[in-house]
Amino acid sequence: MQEVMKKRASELLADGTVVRVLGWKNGEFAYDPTPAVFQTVESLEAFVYNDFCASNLSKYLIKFLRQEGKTLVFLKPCDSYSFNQLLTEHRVIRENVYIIGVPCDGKVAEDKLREKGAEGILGIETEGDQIKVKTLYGDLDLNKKECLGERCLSCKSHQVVVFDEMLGENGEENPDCGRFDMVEKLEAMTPEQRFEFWRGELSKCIRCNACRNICPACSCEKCVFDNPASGISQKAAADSFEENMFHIIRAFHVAGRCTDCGECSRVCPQHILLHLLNRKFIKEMNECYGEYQAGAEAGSRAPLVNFTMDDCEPSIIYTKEAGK
Amino acid sequence: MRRIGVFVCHCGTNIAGTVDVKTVAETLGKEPAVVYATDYPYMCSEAGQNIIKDAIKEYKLEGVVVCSCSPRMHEATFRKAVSAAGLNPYLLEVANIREQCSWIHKDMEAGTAKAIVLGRAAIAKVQLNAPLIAGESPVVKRALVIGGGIAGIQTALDIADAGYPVDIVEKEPTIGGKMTQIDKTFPTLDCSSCILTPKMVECAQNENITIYSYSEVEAVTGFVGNFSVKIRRKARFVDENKCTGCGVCTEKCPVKNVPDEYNLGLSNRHAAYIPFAQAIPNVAVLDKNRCIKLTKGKCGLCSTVCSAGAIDYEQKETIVEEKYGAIVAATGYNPIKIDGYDEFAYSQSKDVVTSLEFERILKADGPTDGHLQRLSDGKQPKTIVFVQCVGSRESGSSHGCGKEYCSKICCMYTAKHAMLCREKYPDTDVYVFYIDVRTPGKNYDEFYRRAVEQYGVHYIKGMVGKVAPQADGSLMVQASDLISNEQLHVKADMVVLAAAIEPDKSARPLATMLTASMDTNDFFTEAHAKLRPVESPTAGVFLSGVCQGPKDIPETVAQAGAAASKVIGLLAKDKLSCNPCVAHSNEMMCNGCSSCANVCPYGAITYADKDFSRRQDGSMIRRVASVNEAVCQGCGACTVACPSGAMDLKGFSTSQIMAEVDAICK
Amino acid sequence: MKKIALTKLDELFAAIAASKSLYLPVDTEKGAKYTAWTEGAKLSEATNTVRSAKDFFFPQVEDMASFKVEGKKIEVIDTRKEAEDFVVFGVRACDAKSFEILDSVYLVDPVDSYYASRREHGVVMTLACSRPTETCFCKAFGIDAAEPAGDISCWKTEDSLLLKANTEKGQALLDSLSMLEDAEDTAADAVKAATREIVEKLPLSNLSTDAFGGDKLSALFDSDKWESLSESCLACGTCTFVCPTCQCYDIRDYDTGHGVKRFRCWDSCMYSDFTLCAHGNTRTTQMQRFRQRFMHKLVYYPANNNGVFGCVGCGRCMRSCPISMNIVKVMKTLEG
Amino acid sequence: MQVNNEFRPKIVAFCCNWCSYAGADLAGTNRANYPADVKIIRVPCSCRVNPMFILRAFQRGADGVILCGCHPGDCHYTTGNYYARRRMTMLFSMLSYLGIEKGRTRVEWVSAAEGAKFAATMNEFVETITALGENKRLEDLRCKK
Repeated sequence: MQEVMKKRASELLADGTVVRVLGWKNGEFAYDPTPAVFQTVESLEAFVYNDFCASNLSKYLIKFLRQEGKTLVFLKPCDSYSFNQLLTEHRVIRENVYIIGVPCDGKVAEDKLREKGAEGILGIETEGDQIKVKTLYGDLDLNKKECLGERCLSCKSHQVVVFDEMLGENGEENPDCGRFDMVEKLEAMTPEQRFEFWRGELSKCIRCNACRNICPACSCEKCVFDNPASGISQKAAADSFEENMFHIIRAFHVAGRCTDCGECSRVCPQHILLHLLNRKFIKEMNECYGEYQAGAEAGSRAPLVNFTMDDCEPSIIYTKEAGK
Repeated sequence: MRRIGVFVCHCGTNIAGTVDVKTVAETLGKEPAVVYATDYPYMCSEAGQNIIKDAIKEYKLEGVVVCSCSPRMHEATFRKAVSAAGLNPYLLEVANIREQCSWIHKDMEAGTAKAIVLGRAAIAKVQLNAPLIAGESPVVKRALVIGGGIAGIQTALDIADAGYPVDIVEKEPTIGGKMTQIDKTFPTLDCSSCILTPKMVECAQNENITIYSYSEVEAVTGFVGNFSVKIRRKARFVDENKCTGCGVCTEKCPVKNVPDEYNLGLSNRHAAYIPFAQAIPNVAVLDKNRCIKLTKGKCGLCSTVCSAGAIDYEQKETIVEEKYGAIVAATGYNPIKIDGYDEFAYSQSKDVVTSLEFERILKADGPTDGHLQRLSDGKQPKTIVFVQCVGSRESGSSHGCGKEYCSKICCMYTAKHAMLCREKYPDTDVYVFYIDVRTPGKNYDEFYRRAVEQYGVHYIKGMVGKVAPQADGSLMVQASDLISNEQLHVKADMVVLAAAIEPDKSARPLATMLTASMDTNDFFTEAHAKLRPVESPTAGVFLSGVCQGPKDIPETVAQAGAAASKVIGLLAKDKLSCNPCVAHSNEMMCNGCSSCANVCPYGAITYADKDFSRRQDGSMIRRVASVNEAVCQGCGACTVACPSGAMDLKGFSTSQIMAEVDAICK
Repeated sequence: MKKIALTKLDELFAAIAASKSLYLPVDTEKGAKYTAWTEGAKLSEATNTVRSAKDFFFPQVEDMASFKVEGKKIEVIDTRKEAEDFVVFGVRACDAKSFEILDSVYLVDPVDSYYASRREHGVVMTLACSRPTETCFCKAFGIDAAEPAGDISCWKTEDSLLLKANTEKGQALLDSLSMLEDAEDTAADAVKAATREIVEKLPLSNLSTDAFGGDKLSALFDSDKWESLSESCLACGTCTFVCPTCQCYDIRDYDTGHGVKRFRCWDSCMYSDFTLCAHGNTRTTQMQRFRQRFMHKLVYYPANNNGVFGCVGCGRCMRSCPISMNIVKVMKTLEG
Repeated sequence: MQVNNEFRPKIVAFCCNWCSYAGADLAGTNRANYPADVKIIRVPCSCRVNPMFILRAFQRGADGVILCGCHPGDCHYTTGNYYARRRMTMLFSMLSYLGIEKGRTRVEWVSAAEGAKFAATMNEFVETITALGENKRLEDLRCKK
């Protein structure tokens, strides 16, 4: 796939269709590619697409689409939902981007390799579902399925929902992905248990903002938490309340706009299960206002900027809880 | 930190009775920003206002907090006072320590403590108040009256008299409304048409009045001083400008069996028709559901007989768009449907009629040419029973159509009916069954007493339980006499039911278009039940006639005139000052995501690409929101939809509200 | 040199914890974390902790003072508390070196009394690495993973833990631990050699620092490579927060409703409001902010500290950066 | 807040200007009665209330927060309370998910004519919050005296 992508990128750069290519560049090791912009055919030498190209590229388009010329971007299924959402919010301009959809069967997470004992990694080779990790302390034969990132285990869709051309076979939605299983598990707990669970998770937060800054929905010119005039700006959680506050407000601000790409949890250096907050909102909105998948369709109206006259009352939440 | 002055009102003992006002003033005086704090028996009095004015000057106050009654009561008063002393009127906050404190709490200690907290919240807020200057918007000097009954007519005439153009939109082919159907009017018994027709004619002739008959309001946008209204003119298939009202088409039209609305279906009309002789405009209309030409493409007789060439089968409905400074709702009423009242046998017997049907029977242009006759056999009734409060004053409506309110007009028109019967046909026995007889109004009780004393009408306190049609065509009325406490059986020839009245069905959708509020009965709500009875809470929308609540003709005309005078007052201004508490977008923080525009009910938010390029950062063009301050009404929906906080609301800014929260919770 | 059998580690930890708080790396579901020792806590085998050991001396959030407001009166309350004695065990050579870098900032005039108090009351027990990993490049900055600094240096051999005091504070602690046995000074030589042998084989051990240093300022500052290096930087603060040498903080006042709490918290040069002044911001682009971080570690710091670099090669940033951009890539790119 | 060893809840009530604030005024005019623990903040419309304000109130020491607005369909601004309804539903959902006791937040539609309902609602709410006790799960220790 990588070579096909390189070839198409070279062609489109060469014939002037696009002036830059947004993709991934190889890293120091096999597992650390970085999102990168390629402006010449020669520079595409470093272009890489492998099981570790997890970064969602769509958010970068906000920046690049303000520059002149058309940008070629490779979008995985997850990323394409984000792109549509940005399109809905007028953050990107469709005409200024050439989208090549690339299929994805899940990305491998570095920390899963570490969990399986991979330290002193000297090289990684993948063949089908087999991952051979060569390390200073011996070689490991791993199964790719067991090394996928958490979000890929409950992938909602293998379908690229917006593209100009598709490389390879486009996948399908996966309604039985079970992505709400963990949310349901939490819902079944007592409030005390839930409180303890979330205290445990959120107290790990170091407020590095990685979750926010990688989030395609968190693309505010200035975040309220960085804005002293907002009255709630904070640089660090100086009290346990502030840990909660940051994540609640963030989840609220992206509610109805979050496509569930899972980048927040992927990048959290403290491995907080942040996506469970977003998924709760998605689940609740689905239940209260009908199924809605942000980014499935550009221009759709998110549940929180919409209403019907006979919406449920907020007290339904208490009724639901009592019913459990 | 601003220099704040605090003024605590005793409101006589209204506040001072349960709040220790001295302690409140003293405690608030110690707040960091407060440079002056005092109390006074009546802050709203001239002397009280002078204390505020003097303090502003003497202590160089930069913000004022008045702890008093609800801001809904005196905020405007104190703003004026503050303004008179040279301070921006929006640098004032009112802490509501009466309605929401002293009147609620009995305990002096708790009341005082709460008053202090409310005062602190107001101090915290006023610290952040921005001096606001109300913008101005021009006033379109034209009014719209929706509904062409007596209410609408009177309102329009009065506005037109003051020299302003006014349009009447009437959904029927003619103006006139219910009053055209009425025979005589109480308490003077003068002929309804005789007093109404001249007014209708005046409407037609007044240069300032345009009548859009057979038309309905389709959409309303805009705001006070600057409404934009789409009026749908239904096709009447007759050119209004050519038709002379000669009536030949209506005579020649072969379709003769259409129930006549004017006679409430008690007689028939043609498919081509003029509702009644005095119709304004006196123009025919083709009933598109019944006209053979329009339904089957054949006939065309009317076109051939029309010497004016006014018939136009191809006529389409049109949309007229017009701008108005003010809108008056005068949508009137209808009697409720009483089919549900089986006990009165309304559906079973032709001789059980509603009061309005009875009016038609009495009136000279009615189905019986004004002769009192039974509709079943044309015989003159010898015994007539009137039943009051059919569907009015019903609690927990068992019939599904009853109303809790009193319809107000029934007692009087029933007295009138009874009197007319007895006068014209002295051999008739007339019974009136009532719960109460309500006759407040000039010469009303005298009128009712005349019916009883002079005309010998039998008034019986008690409700009719059942009306049973008999084989001989008579009606057996079963009732209880509550005074003599006995069951009565009256064999009647005719029963007249005083059906409750309800707002016209067109009022609810209209209210939605006007964003005017309604009560649970679909009567329009007035801005203040006592002090602003002819204004809707929605600025620029006024209320005339029964659409606001049941009333009789004199009251309707009085209210119509009052509404007109309010409209005239508005149109007399060249410019209106806008509510300055509107949304505002900070372009530097705006993402251009359209969340705010999605929730704005007024379409007040627009977007534009703006250049934010800086030397170091290169080109940067961003889509940013801006708010049309004249259109924004200040609800604040956008402020919460905006994730970045770029959108804020003046007067109720995020920081102001949070400062209040902080002060209350500390 | 002292020693104790590995089987008796718990005894040792218990003895230390008896008089002082003891912290050591303990495995969690997601990596090792410094945790207060309690009975049964097991020392992690991990190469390093997810977060650095700087937290002990320079915590992310620290109260500085309080202001009590009553009416128009303001009272200043010094909330500083004498730090209690504590011991950190298992600090690696890289983190041990990072304390020297933090010291050079906070212990020079004007001394940061908050930091100084913690340094005074803390005893650092380092532990030589035995399984360095591919993200380690301490050697590039002259750090010997086999010879960690600290008040007490420790080595793990097959069966015992070797301990050597480097400071008076360290010596005093060792002296208080009666269960320790004497050991030959050469007892650790074999494990040291083994570690050094592995270090030689690490892919980043030969990372060159030649292109950097205080004298290379203008060439590096003006390099046209910063633009592409920084283009995918998200401007989060992950690298700075896991970094053992990043030392910037912000001071903030929090209005509690009845007063003000003044605290400091970590800041990050990656943030857009870093260096925000009344007149505006001197760094307006992410490129400038990105450049600042690496220029500081590789040029400005050595310029002011006799050529010592501001990086200790612990590799945490490499593992936690959401987009896998890091100091190694920066160095290699700028150098190439 | 503890007063003489008795727990008195701190309660913030956000009331829309057109209906609920007027309803609260009417409660006063009718000399209805509810505890002084309730403090009202006037907002133009229920849709002005940012979930952030509610969290802020809890942070600053509130034990309960209630939002009152016009009945659905009666919003002075036509649609404001519909949005408020969805936003609050989602806020309640999140708070419940985080293990915050149910009932600490409430939404009630109170018209300008419903002074009695306003007072009854406040009495009921104060009772609920008093039973729940002090807000411990969403507190900010720095704000405690």
